[in-house]
Amino acid sequence: MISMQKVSKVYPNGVVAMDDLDLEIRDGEFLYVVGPSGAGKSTFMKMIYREEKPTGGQLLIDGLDVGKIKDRHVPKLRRQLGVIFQDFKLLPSLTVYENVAFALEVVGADTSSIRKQVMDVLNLVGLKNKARNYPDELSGGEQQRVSIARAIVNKPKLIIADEPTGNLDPETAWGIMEVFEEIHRRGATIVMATHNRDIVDKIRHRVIAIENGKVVRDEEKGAYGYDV
Amino acid sequence: MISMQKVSKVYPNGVVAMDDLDLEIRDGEFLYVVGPSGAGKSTFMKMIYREEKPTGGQLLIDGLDVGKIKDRHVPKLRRQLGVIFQDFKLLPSLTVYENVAFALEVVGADTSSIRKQVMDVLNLVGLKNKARNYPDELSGGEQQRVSIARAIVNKPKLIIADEPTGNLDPETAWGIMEVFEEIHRRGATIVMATHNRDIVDKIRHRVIAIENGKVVRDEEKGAYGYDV
Amino acid sequence: MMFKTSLRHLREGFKGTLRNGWMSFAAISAVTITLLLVGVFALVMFNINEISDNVENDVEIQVFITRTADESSVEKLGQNIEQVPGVSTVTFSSKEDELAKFQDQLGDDAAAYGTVEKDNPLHARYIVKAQDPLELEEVAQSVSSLENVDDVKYGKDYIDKMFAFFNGIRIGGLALIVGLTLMAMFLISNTIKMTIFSRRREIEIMRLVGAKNSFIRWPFFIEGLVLGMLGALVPILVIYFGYDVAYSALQPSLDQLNSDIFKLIDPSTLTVQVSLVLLALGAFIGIWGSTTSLGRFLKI
Amino acid sequence: MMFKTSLRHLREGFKGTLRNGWMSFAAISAVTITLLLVGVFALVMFNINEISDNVENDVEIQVFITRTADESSVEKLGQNIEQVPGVSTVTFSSKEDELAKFQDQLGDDAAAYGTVEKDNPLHARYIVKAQDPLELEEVAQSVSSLENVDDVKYGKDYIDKMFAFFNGIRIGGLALIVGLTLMAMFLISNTIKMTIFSRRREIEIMRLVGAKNSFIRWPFFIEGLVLGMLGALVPILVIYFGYDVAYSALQPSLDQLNSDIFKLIDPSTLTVQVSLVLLALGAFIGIWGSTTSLGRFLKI
Ligand SMILES: Nc1ncnc2c1ncn2[C@@H]1O[C@H](COP(=O)(O)OP(=O)(O)OP(=O)(O)O)[C@@H](O)[C@H]1O
Ligand SMILES: Nc1ncnc2c1ncn2[C@@H]1O[C@H](COP(=O)(O)OP(=O)(O)OP(=O)(O)O)[C@@H](O)[C@H]1O
Ligand SMILES: [Mg+2]
Ligand SMILES: [Mg+2]
Repeated sequence: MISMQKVSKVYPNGVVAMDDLDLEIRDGEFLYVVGPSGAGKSTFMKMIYREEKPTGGQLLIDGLDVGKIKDRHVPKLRRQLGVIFQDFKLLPSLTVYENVAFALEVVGADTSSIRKQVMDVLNLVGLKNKARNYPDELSGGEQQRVSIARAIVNKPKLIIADEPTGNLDPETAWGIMEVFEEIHRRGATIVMATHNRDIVDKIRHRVIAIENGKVVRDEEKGAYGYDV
Repeated sequence: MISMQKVSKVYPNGVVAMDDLDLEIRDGEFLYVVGPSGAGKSTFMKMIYREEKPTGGQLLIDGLDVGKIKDRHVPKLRRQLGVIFQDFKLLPSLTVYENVAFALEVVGADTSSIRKQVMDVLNLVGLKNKARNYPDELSGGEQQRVSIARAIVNKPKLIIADEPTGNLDPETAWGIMEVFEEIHRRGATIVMATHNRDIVDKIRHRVIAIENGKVVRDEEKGAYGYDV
Repeated sequence: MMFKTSLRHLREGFKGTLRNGWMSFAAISAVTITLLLVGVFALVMFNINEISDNVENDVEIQVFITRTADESSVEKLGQNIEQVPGVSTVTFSSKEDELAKFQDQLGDDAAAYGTVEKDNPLHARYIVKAQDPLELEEVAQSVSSLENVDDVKYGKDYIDKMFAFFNGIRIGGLALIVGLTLMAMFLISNTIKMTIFSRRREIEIMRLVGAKNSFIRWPFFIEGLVLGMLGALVPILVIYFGYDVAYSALQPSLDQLNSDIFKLIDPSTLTVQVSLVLLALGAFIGIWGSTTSLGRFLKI
Repeated sequence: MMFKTSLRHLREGFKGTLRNGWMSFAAISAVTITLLLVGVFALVMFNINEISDNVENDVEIQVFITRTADESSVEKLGQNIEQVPGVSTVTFSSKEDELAKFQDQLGDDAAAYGTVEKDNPLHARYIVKAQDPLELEEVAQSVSSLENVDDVKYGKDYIDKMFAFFNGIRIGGLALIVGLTLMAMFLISNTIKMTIFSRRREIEIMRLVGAKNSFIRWPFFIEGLVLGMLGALVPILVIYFGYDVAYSALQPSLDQLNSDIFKLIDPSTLTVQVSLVLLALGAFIGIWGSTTSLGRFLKI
């Protein structure tokens, strides 16, 4: 599904965030991306949904060279995947309901089906009673769950989750992981950057460790693997 | 140092985030605040630095009724404590250096001493080489560490840390905890909301668990205590 | 674009105006103030133009009739003048009329000239107006070649200067209106750009969630339209009712001057036209300001 | 406030203007456009006022001398008139002068009156100007009671109307300038408010980190000052050099009219004054706009 060949990313200020990275992510895979703070995990994921363009190499999604597609084709790409942003990126002027519905509106879904799907997914992340609230009336963890809801609401084939449990207590985090597992079982590919050792160690999947923009470890059913 | 008597907080939209909470925090104590997402941990802390006013009860800091002090005395209160915000709250138009220096400028420190203190604390959180970058050029964990640096730079007697390790990998998180421990050893009081089971379980301190705006557990040298 | 999507854009456009309450208010009041200025100046300029036209149309050719012409040939001359192409009205003023006018002018001193009455030395005249004051010269020339015309006078220098002066005023007025309109456009689109600039993060998020540019643009289009039209509302009301009031207050005292020149333009047609122009201007600038400024935030 | 803190505020104020590049530019251009408008209209109005003054000062009293007065008593009268309080200039016009003027007026018809020359029926006159045109009536009365004065004329009705007209223009002009200034103030402070509104989150963070309101306010104060003064720059330059150019272009052709009335105001003093007023206005509105709009974000 995703194939990276010698992908590199140098930010305008000269920081090398990705350094000739080679990687294959197969269809239906569940991939943990781990690594220290500032290693390049978010950069790695931003390139997949084309928030950042690689400055070198080739990044193919289903054969499509993401670094080279025209600007006007980017929305189509993004609508096919669900992204959970590290900083949530909720629209402050929309309610929780509207924020989640937005992801369906952009694909032109029916108003009636929107309603049902949004309420279902809000129920799933435990925020049914916050549907009418605005993001700044929510706790950190609640905002994170809205971001998760928005990412999964239109059942994308590929989910990019950047630190999706960073603001959640372990119990809620496990609940979210169950949702991901369920989505994964139904065939979706999941790429998840995380610092959560417990989760990586207990729910075993392929783990890649990034350090200084390079893959330093790549294990099927791996563990978090940083000892303290 | 902090004394809460029947403190309650009802947000304008009717959400009861704090429900007749009684609590004493002694000088020099290290307090973990745990609890599920949306339990009221951040609300609890916001009332201490007076981002939110209690809607009932009394909250005293060093004998001062924080809920009743005049607006113009609030800056003085805030300058005596260091706050690490769950959403970082960095000034986007200032560099990392300027963001941290800001906390010293508001107290009217000398330019020369500002320089040294800021670079020292940036070194401590491992961001010396990012001093000239702007917040949106940083990774999530780096932003969090800037927020930490700003909170501790003027050596406050009381540190309010809301989920200070949520975006940090375990290793960096332990590094930050060592900094907190050091500050605590020097006599500062630390109130830290966290979801990090490892940290709470390994570095034992007093733990209070909040659920639905009430303290449901209060243990000296307690554990995180939510089983999954 | 599907129907339900259009509905959504419409809804979001209106909601957007409400959500950004304070910013919308600031933008609307910028529209209000600048359009009010444009509208009021337009009215003033239209009226100055009208009065200039009136003055120009009031310009006359004095046709002095030869003293020897008899009554029937004078009448014949009158008919001939009327035939001249470009002539609009012809009025006769007899020797006696002229003398009366002359004595009127002299006032007190007239008595001293009492003697001239019995041997009136003045010419009878035809006073001729041209359909188009700019053709005055040709008309005067044609008339001067007619029989029994002693002399033709129309103050060429004076009239040329006057026309140049009025043209100056017209061009100045037009420049002023165009300038004010451009200024209004700049200020309004500036303000609207600021409202959008302050929402650039939102726009960025929308793009990250996969919204197409058109999907983002339409609500802003509607919002710009709403801002522009709401902003045009007050100027339109002020002009619609205000001009009526001003007209009723001023015209009567101007009427006292007993002249065809100082006639303000009738409110009925003018205000409707100006109002429509303002509405269109508001709507156009609103849309223009909001959609053009979006461009720079719609780069992926 | 300590010295180093003031320095910091100054530095931050300038930096703030730079950091918010686009917003600052929008605010500055709003200042530029509106002040330009105010400045140009002020110049126009000052000149219209000047010309009105000139016209008013040009108003004369015609003093008709009795036909029987001999040369010495005519001279005596002239001296007496000069003594009347409020009189500024006195000019003599003999019977013959008057006849020449009269014949000038008549033009071609004058020949017909050839006979009157030998028995000139006109009066010799003194033409009197008042120091203050508003005192014309008193002056006329005083003069009329002097010896050898046959009649005194100064077109009371006409002059009253003219004064009323000019007063109307003056009041209208003043109202226009005041209105434009208020408009400028509103638009500018509106724009500056928007730049600050878009930074409300930053202000909130500053407060959360313990900044006192004054600490937050000073840099904005400086920033408002900078925005206002930068915005006033272009209008000042345009007015300073533009008025000079306009004056040099227009005055010569006005001079051809050979009249004391159409004298534009000399650029040297006027432009400096107007420029200073614009600079002060820009600075004031800038500060006012930025500090007042801060208020609502400085509630803890
Ligand atoms: N927009 C940017 N401009 C310049 N440098 C950037 C930018 N974004 C990130 N960086 C830098 O690139 C490096 C990798 O950042 P990235 O966000 O990918 O890290 P990360 O692995 O996600 O870290 P974290 O776990 O803290 O979120 C960091 O050193 C960061 O400072
Ligand atoms: N400004 C607000 N207006 C209304 N309700 C709010 C506001 N802030 C928080 N709440 C609600 O108050 C409750 C407690 O929120 P709080 O932020 O204190 O939770 P928390 O314990 O910090 O959660 P988390 O671990 O997710 O950060 C939540 O239900 C939240 O939705
Ligand atoms: Mg990251
Ligand atoms: Mg919280």
